[in-house]
Amino acid sequence: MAKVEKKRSLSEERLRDFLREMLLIRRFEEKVEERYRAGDLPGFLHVAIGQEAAEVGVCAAMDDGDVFGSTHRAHGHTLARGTHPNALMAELYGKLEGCSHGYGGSMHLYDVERGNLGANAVVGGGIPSLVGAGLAFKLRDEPRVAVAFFGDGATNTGTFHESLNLAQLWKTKTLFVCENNEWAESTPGWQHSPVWDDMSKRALAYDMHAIKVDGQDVERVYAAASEALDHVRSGGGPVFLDLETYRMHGHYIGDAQVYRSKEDRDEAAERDPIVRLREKLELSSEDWEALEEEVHEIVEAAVEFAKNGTDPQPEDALKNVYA
Amino acid sequence: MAKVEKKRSLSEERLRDFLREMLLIRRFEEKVEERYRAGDLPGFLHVAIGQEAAEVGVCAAMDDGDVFGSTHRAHGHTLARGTHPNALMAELYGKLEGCSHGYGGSMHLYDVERGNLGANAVVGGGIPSLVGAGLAFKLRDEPRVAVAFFGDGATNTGTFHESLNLAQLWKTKTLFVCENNEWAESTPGWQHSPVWDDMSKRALAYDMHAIKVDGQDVERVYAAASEALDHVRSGGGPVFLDLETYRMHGHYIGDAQVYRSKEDRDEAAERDPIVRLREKLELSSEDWEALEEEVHEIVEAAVEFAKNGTDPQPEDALKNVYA
Amino acid sequence: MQYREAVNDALATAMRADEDVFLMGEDIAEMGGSMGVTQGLFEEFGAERVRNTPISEMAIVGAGIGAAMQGMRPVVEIMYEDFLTLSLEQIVNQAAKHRYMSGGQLKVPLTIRTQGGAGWSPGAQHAQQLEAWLIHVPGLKVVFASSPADARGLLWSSIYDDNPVIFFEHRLLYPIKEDVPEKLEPIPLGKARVVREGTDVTVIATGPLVHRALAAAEEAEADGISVEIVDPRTLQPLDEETLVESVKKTSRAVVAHEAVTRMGFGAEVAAVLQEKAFDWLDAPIERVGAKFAPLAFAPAMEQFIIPQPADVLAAVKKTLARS
Amino acid sequence: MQYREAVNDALATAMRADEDVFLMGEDIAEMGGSMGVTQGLFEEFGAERVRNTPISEMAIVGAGIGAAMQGMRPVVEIMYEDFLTLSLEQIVNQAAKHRYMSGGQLKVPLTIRTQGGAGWSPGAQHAQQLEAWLIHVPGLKVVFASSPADARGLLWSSIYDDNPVIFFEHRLLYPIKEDVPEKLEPIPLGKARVVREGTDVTVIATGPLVHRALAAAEEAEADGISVEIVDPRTLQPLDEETLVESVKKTSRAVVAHEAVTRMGFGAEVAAVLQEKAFDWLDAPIERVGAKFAPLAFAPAMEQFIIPQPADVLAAVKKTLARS
Ligand SMILES: Cc1ncc(C[n+]2csc(CCOP(=O)(O)OP(=O)(O)O)c2C)c(N)n1
Ligand SMILES: Cc1ncc(C[n+]2csc(CCOP(=O)(O)OP(=O)(O)O)c2C)c(N)n1
Ligand SMILES: [Mg+2]
Ligand SMILES: [Mg+2]
Repeated sequence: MAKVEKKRSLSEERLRDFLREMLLIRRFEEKVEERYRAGDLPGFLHVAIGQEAAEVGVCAAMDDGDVFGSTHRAHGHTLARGTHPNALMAELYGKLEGCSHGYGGSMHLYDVERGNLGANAVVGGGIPSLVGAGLAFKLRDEPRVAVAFFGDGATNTGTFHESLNLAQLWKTKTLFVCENNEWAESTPGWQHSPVWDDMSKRALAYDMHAIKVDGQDVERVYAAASEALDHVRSGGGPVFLDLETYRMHGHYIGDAQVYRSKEDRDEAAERDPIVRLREKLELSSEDWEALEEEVHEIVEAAVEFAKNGTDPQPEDALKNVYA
Repeated sequence: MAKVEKKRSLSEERLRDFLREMLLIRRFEEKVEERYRAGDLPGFLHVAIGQEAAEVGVCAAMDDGDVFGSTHRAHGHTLARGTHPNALMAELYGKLEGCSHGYGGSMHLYDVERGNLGANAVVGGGIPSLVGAGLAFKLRDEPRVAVAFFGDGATNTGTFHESLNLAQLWKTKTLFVCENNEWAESTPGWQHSPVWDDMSKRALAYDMHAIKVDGQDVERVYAAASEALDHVRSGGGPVFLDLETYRMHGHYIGDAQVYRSKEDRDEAAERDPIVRLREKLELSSEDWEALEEEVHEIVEAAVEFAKNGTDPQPEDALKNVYA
Repeated sequence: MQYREAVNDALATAMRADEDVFLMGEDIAEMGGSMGVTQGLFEEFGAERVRNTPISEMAIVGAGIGAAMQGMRPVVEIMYEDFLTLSLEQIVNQAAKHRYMSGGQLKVPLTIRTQGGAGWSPGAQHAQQLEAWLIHVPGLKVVFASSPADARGLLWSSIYDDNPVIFFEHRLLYPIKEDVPEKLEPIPLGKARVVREGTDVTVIATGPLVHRALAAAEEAEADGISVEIVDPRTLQPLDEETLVESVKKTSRAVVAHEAVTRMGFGAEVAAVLQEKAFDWLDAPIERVGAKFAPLAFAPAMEQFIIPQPADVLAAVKKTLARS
Repeated sequence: MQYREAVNDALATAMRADEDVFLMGEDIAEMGGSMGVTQGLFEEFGAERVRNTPISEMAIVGAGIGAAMQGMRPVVEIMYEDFLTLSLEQIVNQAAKHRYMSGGQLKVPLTIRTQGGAGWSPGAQHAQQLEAWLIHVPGLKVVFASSPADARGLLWSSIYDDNPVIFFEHRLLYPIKEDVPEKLEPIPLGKARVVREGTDVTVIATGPLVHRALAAAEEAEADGISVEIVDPRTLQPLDEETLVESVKKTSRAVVAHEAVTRMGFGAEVAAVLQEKAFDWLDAPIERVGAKFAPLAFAPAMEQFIIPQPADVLAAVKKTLARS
């Protein structure tokens, strides 16, 4: 049933859920930028503003029991897979109540109960373990899928190559999701990858099934991800999902983007996936205000929760080194 | 001129040279097997019996000034690029007169004067340095090509992926030569690579120009290699040369090949590149005997030279660690 | 039972006892591993649980991590220690840190078997001893077995340990024999073994040096020197207590391993002993290890580089020279 | 001149002096490096000599090796030390061994710059200190500069050294300032620097610990303790003479670095000192380094893990407690 529903075009209600989720992620990350600039948050952080359709479209298509791993840019996937904003914000504040209990930070978000096996700060480094999870699902004959999120820059790593090669060879239950946001830090696609304009070509080296879709259109992303997940889940082998998306802000919070032209940044407006969905849904300004209000309260509550969280004791640093 | 000549079909005389070279390599390696089994040679060795057409075809198409790197199976490339059989055999005997002065051994054959930048015992490990050499040739605007020899199994390594990706991105003067001999040690192609039956698909992930050819036909290999080298030399970017060849013997000398079916081994006869060339040239038995005789003497002389070579002193081990 | 058989027996016994234990590695199936260690396991357990892999040291370790995080107990074989250099990102940044970064949510019960060791002229890339690197990494356990019984009992414990364990075997030890009990007896990680009792000097040795130290001890005996030999067996966690106790008894210590002396395991042991047995030491702690050079091919040079029984004996006598 | 500017100045000066010097690294061009170290170099030297690379740590080091073997002097930047784990095969099996395996035919004048260092909550994968690994590898030179003048003079010497040099910088040192001569003065590799003269105890420190040791020394002074501080600067080759001399003078030693204590550089120094200054030592050599845990995100835990001035002071006092 669920699968059938997925194939059909989405109900307006479902699309409104997507919009709420995308807006929540957007406002959450804007708040994170604000709090970081205010000096509240330690470490360094990366937001995915502009990539919400890709995140929500894929995550909404995943089933309970599916697992995933993400990157240094993982706030969106984490929220979209059900981690409470309070737990995420608390992690960014380095509190014990955080989803990684203060040990991980923004680049190492975990929530194993919800299938989040970890955001990874080594580009490409998180991919192979999703091949292993997909192998375990296959060996145990479980209808679960392991989803690996990564960026365009990651396709240049040897880890990426070995992982896709092995997954295809063994037909592991793994979905590879490439969020091609046109940048690897300060390096534009054309400067880092010979197939930057069509990342799906990467899959050809493995005879892997690939699906390419506009990553700014959450409906299309959802449909493509659903199709891909069905394919993987039913034992058809791994799939490479190529999402063309867009990084509206800097690589990290505080990135002056000296390397980026004004024109390029101005694209932002047209390519904003939230604006697109809002227009499609022809939301009345009342509904929009209501939505903003709802999201605003969630985000503010998250900050409150995080600020009142518990700081780990210094000695806690020696815990969790070994099982 | 040279290039034009290359494009034309080869003179019988040239083909006879190829046959001599291939036979020399064959008899040299058979002798190596014999001497190893007799306990003369330390370490462990890999012969490329059955792959002589691939080795000679490519090496004959290379120009003076071109450089190359090979693998654990490098006797053929080394001889075909002009290293004296005496120097090679002396290396296998661990003598100071060896092409690596006894420091390298069979898996680490060097002859820098002749462009041999080293055989590598780490699968894939030698490839990136040929990208670097090709980059240097490009930066210095030199009409030279860096050739990377590797096997089918090497295409599964991350090193391979990063190297081809970078070479294509930067259009380095590098030729990638994949000798697909259908085996990676005991692992058949279908067990180690999803595109084992058409390795040229690897190049698609980089939009790299690829040429596929029967690696048992030295004429075809020579023609394809010449075309590829011209393309690279003239700045057209790297090329992936996919040679379908065949490993007639075990992975290493002494390999019982328990993993290999009799049928598979029986193919050997039909696929022997030397038999094929000999038949094509319709060599009279006299000519053949003469050739065998000539080659035999060279090989015997090499063994003599090697046996009478100088053993390094123990303390020599501390030399050449730093420049 | 041979050392090789002991490793094989531990693997087979664990696989019979537990469906979740499975093997991944290059050429471990039909061929039974390039050292013959996994012979017979493919026949008994089949291709699903004895998995031949592509040459992808990053991905197979990463796949092991992912399967381990799903509760399986994968045992990955890295054919030669030298190729750990390719897996290190996955081992050090991923396997060792997932539990910590997740604040204790995850376990990674992965075992990585590898082997190395010189003395058979494989050259510079096939015999390095790199255990020291892993000892430097919190989150990993490191084992180095010197006898069949230890290999058998420690490998079992490694497989059932809930942390990533790097299990080092030594090429030259595979053929050594020793009587072992019918039934496998697990040996807890973190416990050293007093290999030989003595009163004048303690030799702390690992792997092959345990045997070379025994040979040296016999000779020393002839000169009336009583040598105690202690094998830490587990290098991380290190059984400092047993080591220190022995040195407090003998007042003299030699640390011996095949790895390069500089920055080798012996440095850590010396640092620990000089701190914890300072007032007991009658002589400087002597270190015995490989000389500071890569491994040369020519036997005379290779033997000069790696530590021999004579080197251990000389060190023993040196500690006794002053009193 | 800032430490950051000093590195930049050494690069620029070398590039102006020599066409063969060029840079490769991720985001080093328009962005000027993620730490801003290469700012302005792209503008001055252009895209051919300041090369933005894909995220391919294996290939860019390998390409550096290949270009170096052609006589160029590439300087490769590995953005974070943690990613050296990906380059290690190329560094250890290739760069360090080509000269040796070729019996002296080749030189690899490659410099690899990298940086690390905790204290800013980047989490477990962005601040490790891994210099110890490289010190274990014959064929490499290892530098770790603690001041602007040292960084400038040592980097120059590293670039012009004919061997592969791993040049470690520290994230927290980039902003520190010091007066330096107008003209760059090369500093020979292999010479330690006495940072502060003292008579009671010698603190051998690297990188940031030199500065934390200075702070500790000031406090100690107040208690009438005279601390000598020696910075080896080059960890391989190690200036044992200067270290031993100082300890023979003070009879007490502390080794301090930010890397994990277990199996860290301090272990090697302690092993050397206890051997060469045995009769002079009045107390055990104390080691100060990171506690045995990955780096935690939450500041309180991270600060607890990494060594502080107070830890150095405590170690100093401990060596003086017994006399
Ligand atoms: C192996 C490795 N190299 C370099 C870095 C530094 N770095 C962090 S993110 C990034 C760019 C990644 O680009 P992409 O994969 O497209 O992801 P995006 O940042 O666009 O989401 C780089 C170079 C890293 N974290 N890991
Ligand atoms: C990184 C690495 N992994 C494993 C090995 C062990 N090994 C040596 S040769 C070989 C097979 C290589 O196959 P291929 O690349 O096809 O070359 P071929 O032996 O067929 O010439 C393996 C697995 C190695 N040398 N290096
Ligand atoms: Mg990107
Ligand atoms: Mg092959």
